[in-house]
Amino acid sequence: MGFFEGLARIGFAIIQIGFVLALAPLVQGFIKTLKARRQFRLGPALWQPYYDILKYFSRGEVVSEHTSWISRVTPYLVFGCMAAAAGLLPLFTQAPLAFAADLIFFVYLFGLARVFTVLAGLDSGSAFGGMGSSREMMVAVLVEPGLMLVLFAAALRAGSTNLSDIITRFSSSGFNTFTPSHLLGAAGIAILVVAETGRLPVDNPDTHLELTMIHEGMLLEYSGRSLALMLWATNIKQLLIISLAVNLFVPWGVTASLEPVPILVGLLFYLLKVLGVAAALGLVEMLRPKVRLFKLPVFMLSAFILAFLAVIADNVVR
Amino acid sequence: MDTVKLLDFSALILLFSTGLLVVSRRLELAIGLLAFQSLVLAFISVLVAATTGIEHIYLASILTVLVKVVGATAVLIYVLRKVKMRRETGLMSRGLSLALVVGLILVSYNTIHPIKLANTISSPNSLPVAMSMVLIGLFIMVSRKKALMAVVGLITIENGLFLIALSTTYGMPLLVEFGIFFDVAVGVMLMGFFAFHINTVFETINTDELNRLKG
Amino acid sequence: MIFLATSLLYISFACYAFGILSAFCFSLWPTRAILFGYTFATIGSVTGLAAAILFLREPQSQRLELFTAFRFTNAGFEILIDPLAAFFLLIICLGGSLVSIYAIGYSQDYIKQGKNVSLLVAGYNFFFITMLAVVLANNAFMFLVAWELMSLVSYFLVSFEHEKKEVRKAGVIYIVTTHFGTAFITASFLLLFLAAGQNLSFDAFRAGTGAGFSDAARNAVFLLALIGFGTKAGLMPMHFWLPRAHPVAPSHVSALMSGVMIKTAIYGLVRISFDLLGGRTVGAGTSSMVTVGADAGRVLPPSWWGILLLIVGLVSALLGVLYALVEVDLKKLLAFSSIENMGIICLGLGVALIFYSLPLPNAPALTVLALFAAFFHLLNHTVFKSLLFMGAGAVLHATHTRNLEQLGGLIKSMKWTALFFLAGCLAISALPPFNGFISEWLTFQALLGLVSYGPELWHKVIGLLTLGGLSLTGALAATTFIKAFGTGFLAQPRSQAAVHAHEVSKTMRFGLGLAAALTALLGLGAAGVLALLKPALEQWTGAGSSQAVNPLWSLPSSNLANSGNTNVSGGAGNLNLLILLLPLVLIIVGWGIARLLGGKNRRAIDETWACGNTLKPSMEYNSISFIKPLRRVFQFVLLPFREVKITYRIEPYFVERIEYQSGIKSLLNSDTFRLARHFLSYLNTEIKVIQNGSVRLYLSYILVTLLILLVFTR
Amino acid sequence: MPAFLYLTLLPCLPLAFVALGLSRLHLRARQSTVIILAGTIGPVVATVMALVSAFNVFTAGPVVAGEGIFYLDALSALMLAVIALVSLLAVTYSIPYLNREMAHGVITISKLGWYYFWLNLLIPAMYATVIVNSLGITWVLVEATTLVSAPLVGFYGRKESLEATWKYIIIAMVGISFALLGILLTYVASLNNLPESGASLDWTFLLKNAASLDPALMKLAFIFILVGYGTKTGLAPMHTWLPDAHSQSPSPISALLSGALLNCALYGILRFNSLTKSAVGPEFSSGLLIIFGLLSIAFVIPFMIKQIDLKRLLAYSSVEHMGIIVLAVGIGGELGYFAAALHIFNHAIAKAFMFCVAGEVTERYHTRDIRQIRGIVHSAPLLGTFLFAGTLAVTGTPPFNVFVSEFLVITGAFASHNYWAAGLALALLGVIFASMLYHCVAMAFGRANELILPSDGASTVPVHPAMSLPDSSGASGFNLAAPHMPVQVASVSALSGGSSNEELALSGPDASGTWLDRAAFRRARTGLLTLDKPSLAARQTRPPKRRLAVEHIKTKSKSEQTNNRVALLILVLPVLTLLVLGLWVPSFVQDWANQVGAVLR
Repeated sequence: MGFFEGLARIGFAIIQIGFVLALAPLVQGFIKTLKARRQFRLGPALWQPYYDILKYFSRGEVVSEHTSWISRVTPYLVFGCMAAAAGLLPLFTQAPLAFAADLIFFVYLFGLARVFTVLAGLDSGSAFGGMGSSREMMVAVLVEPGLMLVLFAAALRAGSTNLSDIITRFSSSGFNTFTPSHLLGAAGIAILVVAETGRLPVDNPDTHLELTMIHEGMLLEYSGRSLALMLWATNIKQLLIISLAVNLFVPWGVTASLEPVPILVGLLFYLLKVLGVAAALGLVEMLRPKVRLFKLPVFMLSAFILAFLAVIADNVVR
Repeated sequence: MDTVKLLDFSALILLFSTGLLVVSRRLELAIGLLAFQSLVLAFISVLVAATTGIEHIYLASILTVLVKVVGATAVLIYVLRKVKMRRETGLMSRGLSLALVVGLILVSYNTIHPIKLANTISSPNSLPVAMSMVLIGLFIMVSRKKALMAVVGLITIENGLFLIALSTTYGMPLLVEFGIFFDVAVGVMLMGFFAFHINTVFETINTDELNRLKG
Repeated sequence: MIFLATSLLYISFACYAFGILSAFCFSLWPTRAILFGYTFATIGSVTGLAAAILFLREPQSQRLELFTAFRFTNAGFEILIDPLAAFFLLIICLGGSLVSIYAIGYSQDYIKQGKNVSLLVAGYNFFFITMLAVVLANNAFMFLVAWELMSLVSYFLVSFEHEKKEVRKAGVIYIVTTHFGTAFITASFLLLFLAAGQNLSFDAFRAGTGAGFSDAARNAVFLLALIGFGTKAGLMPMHFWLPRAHPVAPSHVSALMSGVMIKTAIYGLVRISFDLLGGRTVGAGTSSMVTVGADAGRVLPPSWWGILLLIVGLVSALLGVLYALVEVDLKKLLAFSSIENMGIICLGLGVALIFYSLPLPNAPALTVLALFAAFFHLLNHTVFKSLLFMGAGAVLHATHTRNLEQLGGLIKSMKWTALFFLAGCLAISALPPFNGFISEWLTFQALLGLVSYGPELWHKVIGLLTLGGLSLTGALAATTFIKAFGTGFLAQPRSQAAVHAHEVSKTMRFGLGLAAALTALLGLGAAGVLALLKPALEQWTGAGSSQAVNPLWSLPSSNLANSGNTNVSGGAGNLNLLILLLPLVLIIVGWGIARLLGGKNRRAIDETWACGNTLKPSMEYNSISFIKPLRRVFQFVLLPFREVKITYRIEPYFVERIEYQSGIKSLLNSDTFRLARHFLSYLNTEIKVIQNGSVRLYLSYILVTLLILLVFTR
Repeated sequence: MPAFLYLTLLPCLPLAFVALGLSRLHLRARQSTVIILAGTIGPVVATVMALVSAFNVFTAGPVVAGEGIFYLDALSALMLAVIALVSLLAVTYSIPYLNREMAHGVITISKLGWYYFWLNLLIPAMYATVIVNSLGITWVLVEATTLVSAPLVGFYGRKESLEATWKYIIIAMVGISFALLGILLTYVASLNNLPESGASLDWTFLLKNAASLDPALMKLAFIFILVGYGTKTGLAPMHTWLPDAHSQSPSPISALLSGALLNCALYGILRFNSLTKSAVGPEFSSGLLIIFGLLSIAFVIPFMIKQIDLKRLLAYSSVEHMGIIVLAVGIGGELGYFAAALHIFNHAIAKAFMFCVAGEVTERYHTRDIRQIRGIVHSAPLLGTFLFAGTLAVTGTPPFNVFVSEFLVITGAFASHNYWAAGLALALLGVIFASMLYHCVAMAFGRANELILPSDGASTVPVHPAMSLPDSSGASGFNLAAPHMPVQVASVSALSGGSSNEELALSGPDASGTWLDRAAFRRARTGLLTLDKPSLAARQTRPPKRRLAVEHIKTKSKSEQTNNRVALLILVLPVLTLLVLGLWVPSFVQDWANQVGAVLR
């Protein structure tokens, strides 16, 4: 990698990360608006998440007397992790940091962010934070094997654990990509996206009711710019998960070329796919009630089994 | 009557007396039977000595009379007087004892049967009888409770051994023989002493009472 | 170079010996005994570390004949320093370097308690000598002597606080279990001994395990070794001694035992399965010999050995972490986590063994990859488990409790300890950029290689299950250590002990800091570690089978794309280690954005929201409540129970008292032991009738024995 | 050379009578030293001579001496060396042991004389056993060892020791009678098959002609020998007398019995095993020996696991080790015999050492009850170390010598493809290790004063001699609650020269608390010292457990302290031997063991 190529990559990375940062609240707004419309409400504005984040940034924060530096570091760390992950994922072109776009690293970056979020939830000593943390880890434990296995299923088919490679390979092989294994994997990840984005029926992102909340509980003690960063990071994570799912399993439009036209087409495709999934998420959220916490294992186990079958099917059919 | 017949006859007498010993309840009777047994043995040894002409067997027969017929009996009678006890009760029934004794005799015959001895004057019965006496002696020790009867059993075993030595080997080398007699003498005395001592300390010579050490 | 290395090794041994001596010399001045003893241990460890690195860089084997114990069967004391031994030398001395300085501070408490610390110091130094002897031994006799001595010394170290009943009990369970393990190892070695023509030297073993060695014997050797070494390694289900023994030892000893000693079991397993039973090129013969291709003439181990290791490893990893999850005793939690990590190491080892047994063209490269995963995780575990045990020791030192429910809020009173402990937690949870992540990543890659290249379907199935299991393990481990750190160090103190906690002494902090720094350094410098370990990894697959080392900042993966191509260098599957630092950069970016959008931060300090009440420690989530959902999810394994006893003043309205008890039942629970004990006491009471004191009974034994012999044996 | 052989036996015999005579001279207690000296010289001199003889044999080969009465080969030499070393340890350890027993008033001068009398008879008897040529004389001498050791077993004259003695005599004599039968049969065989050469029981003769002996007779003979000598050796299930006798005798005697005397009977088995093998073929006797070996190892386990008597534990361990030796001989092969030779030596040293350690523990805690002994490493660190070293040595743990020989036994079993025997032995030895170590840890660790005893009655194994009755010729006064007594109720020690039965001297710093009433005390006098029949009330209301203060374990008189130190000093040498031989077997020792192996073959 020459020096100028390196500079160019860095520049590209900055652009992509910036793009994701900018787009993430919009997706959140889109889902909220969609839900509101479907419920025949006016709902908040499409841009409301941006307003919120900006507003929180400009406010001062109130910090609990029991917290330590963990709470203070966490928002930045979580935000950093999410932003880094944004640079790893190929969206509509190759990922800027494709040489390191390892899927295990990708997932574990989320893990790092989650660990700190959970620690921050425990830090204040509040029962709400503890509860949120506790539940968050439970969901994480349940999600993890399935998610990894779904990703591994894709990796095994593509012959690489590099996300960029995988997606390039899938998109270049056209309709041949659609094997039973692929479909099983897609079904598996559909379940996991719901869980990872913290949406109904797993978590309810809209409420602070202690019976239902998971993620919000951990953020309860946050205010001001910390809260802004945390919310923003959550939005980024949601977008990344959606992007990961659609790019892995509906890989068209992701281009390897640097020509402007394919890139523009790719961008268009990408936006459409993301908004499509977002819409689906919103619809599911309207139709499904929140499932009981201890029903979740079955939910997750099905994802795991789908992923498992995906690999087996792949090997047997091939 | 030739020597072998005589030997055979004496051996059977020995076996018979040993059988009686097993079922005798009265201790004095048992000691008497034991003395009788030793006497028969002394007789056999004289017989063997006369037949073979080996002189030290005479010595052995004299020792037998001295140590076993006179010495052991005296010690046992003395202890018996001291501990003031005559009968033993609560034993295995006579029938069962005898059945077991018959079993032991069968085992002995079975054991000795295949062995072919070339060089002895022994009767066909003397060796199995001797073996039976050894086993019955041990059986007496197992089945009888009083310490005195243990001594009686032990002497029976010794008598069996002596019979084997006599009937197969014309006695052991002299030194060994003396050693054995010496040991028997000391052993019986020691046992008598301890039986007596036990009686003073435990106020009984019932060996079943000696069961503090276990596990 | 070799001369230097050998001299350094001698110096290292001498230092440990001096450590023992000085401990006894200063037995009347305990402070000095501690200072000198541990300083010598530190010097010895550091020189040993240097020697190990030198040996690894000069990978030809070194032999030293010490003396012969007895001529018969060639039992003697001989040393072989090959790359494998050098690697474990590195592990042991690394552990020693980290822990010894810490121990100076930690042992001070025992002086106040009036304990005889010089024994502790001497035993500590002797422990190193025995461990080194184990990994350097080139003779089964020496190995067994060193092995048993190692167990004994560690047993005495575990029993250091023998006034406590719990300690004595744990100690006895430990030594007895490990003694039985040794019996299995002995049997395993003796089978090899037969193959070697009645010679106990490892050299003869190597020569004797060729074609003439039957498959049945080969399998028996492996299985016996697996049971024997598995006991020491704490693999399920032979693990039960570990969570008892490790917590009760003095913390620096726990750190050594968990961090270093149980690794020697892995050493034994590798030594036997790869080296002594290894696929040597031989003439002709056994059924498992390859006849075609590049591997022609190699006796290959059956691949079910590796599969078995995978299964054992997976079970250990999962159950280990589940028990760690529900544990409230900090050191016990760490001990269970050791079981988990030994399981993970076994996963790498299992994959390596499977590929080692397959005559595939790319098998050597994959073997090296998997072996690297195992070895690197071993190294990492040494670092972070030592760190965590030292951290737990610091907490114990400061609060005199290991119970997480009694802790809390220590991050304020023990700033440095908390920071270092957190580093250990992140590392052991396999989070980037710490070292645990790298080895977990490597293990994933190895397993993916197995699924990808394993020729049989059941290779794939087991590989996949293991992949899922490993992910689950990772998540559970993270939860466990979040719990440990979150309830131990965060929020408000839950007891007076925690309130009055204080930061520990400088020496202790130094040890902790060193280990914490290493967790990060090893994560970023993983490629350097690979370069260092290269000789140890290539020892059985031939030089050049790990060509992927060249780009300094990247690591190999199984490079799934090019099936059939063994070149694992560069390319698609690689993880660039620099990227580990990316989040750090972006943290700063985040701060910048926040600054940009919101200006200077205004921060006010106020109470935590507690629905209007004052927040009390009793209102916090504690460690049990934190994992309660997971405990319920995994109740089919953990078998939780709860008992609520309510006494009423006036039933059913006025409650006087509620007693609540909850916990889990271990699968290999105390009932199992109770059963064994009942059996023993049955033996005791029933069989003792045999010896009931009746002389007549005794005589009847003689009679019966005689009769049996007379009737049956003629 | 031959002169030495007779002399080995000589020094002891006259001194036996000297010791006995001296004790009759109404010496004052202080002058007991003279008796001890007289009793000690003989064995010590004999030790030197025996060692020289053994060395001679090892270097110069077998010796026939005394017009064919004596025969020494490597096996005899090994046994000589074992007896020599063990008896040396026993007599030297006797000095501090008996000194303290005298000081505690447990034994009188007269008893001391008898002790050395019998000891000085026992030691030459053992020596003679292994060096005479005729197997018949060997039998006589083995029998003689029973007879002269019986009084030593019953030395304390307590009920338990009497009982043990009685069982010892009865069972050993019965067993030995069977051995005589075996010898007779061998003699018959030699008469039968070798009529020309003139039958004899001489080993030199039998060894030459073994191959031509009648197999059927030799089989029968071996069965009787195995059962007979096996009884005296302590092979299960004929071992039953052994735990009683070895635990009831004074500790030095226990050491001698376990370390040396068992080997004398074993010597007979080994000799006959060689004969039988050449006459019958190897399978027959090997099979039997392996079975009896494994049986002996297995049989003791239930008794060791929950053993409450320290010395009984060790006695059972002796049974186990005899089993191991027999197993090794049964396994055979170069390795097996080598291992057997080494193990005979190793076990003797280790077990003798261990019994001495047990004696020391008993001296300090005044009980053999494992449940009442705690915290030795606190109260006596060196002794605690010895206890651990001994336990580890006896259980065959590195770096101690027994490990080497046990390892070789297992190795030999593998080499001769006796996999099941090897596996079984490994497992059983593991269990034995567990139980021995469990007891050792219980005694060594913890704190002495943490001991908690149910106060409703002492154990069934209280019986340190100090709590016992004096012998009939002994003293008649009693002292309640002597300072070193752990259990007040049981703390009755005899003072020689007390005035009358009724005059109870109540003394001691912690003599407060509940005193015994006179009735209880009389009961105590008549032997129920341990209150093992507690009153009904006590049994019903199970009183709270009582914490015993054993602080006074450390407060001792000066002479007692000296004696303690001397005893520990004596034990240093054996423990070093155990350690060194565990790591390195010098090549001359290997040569010698090989020679012994050649004899065993």
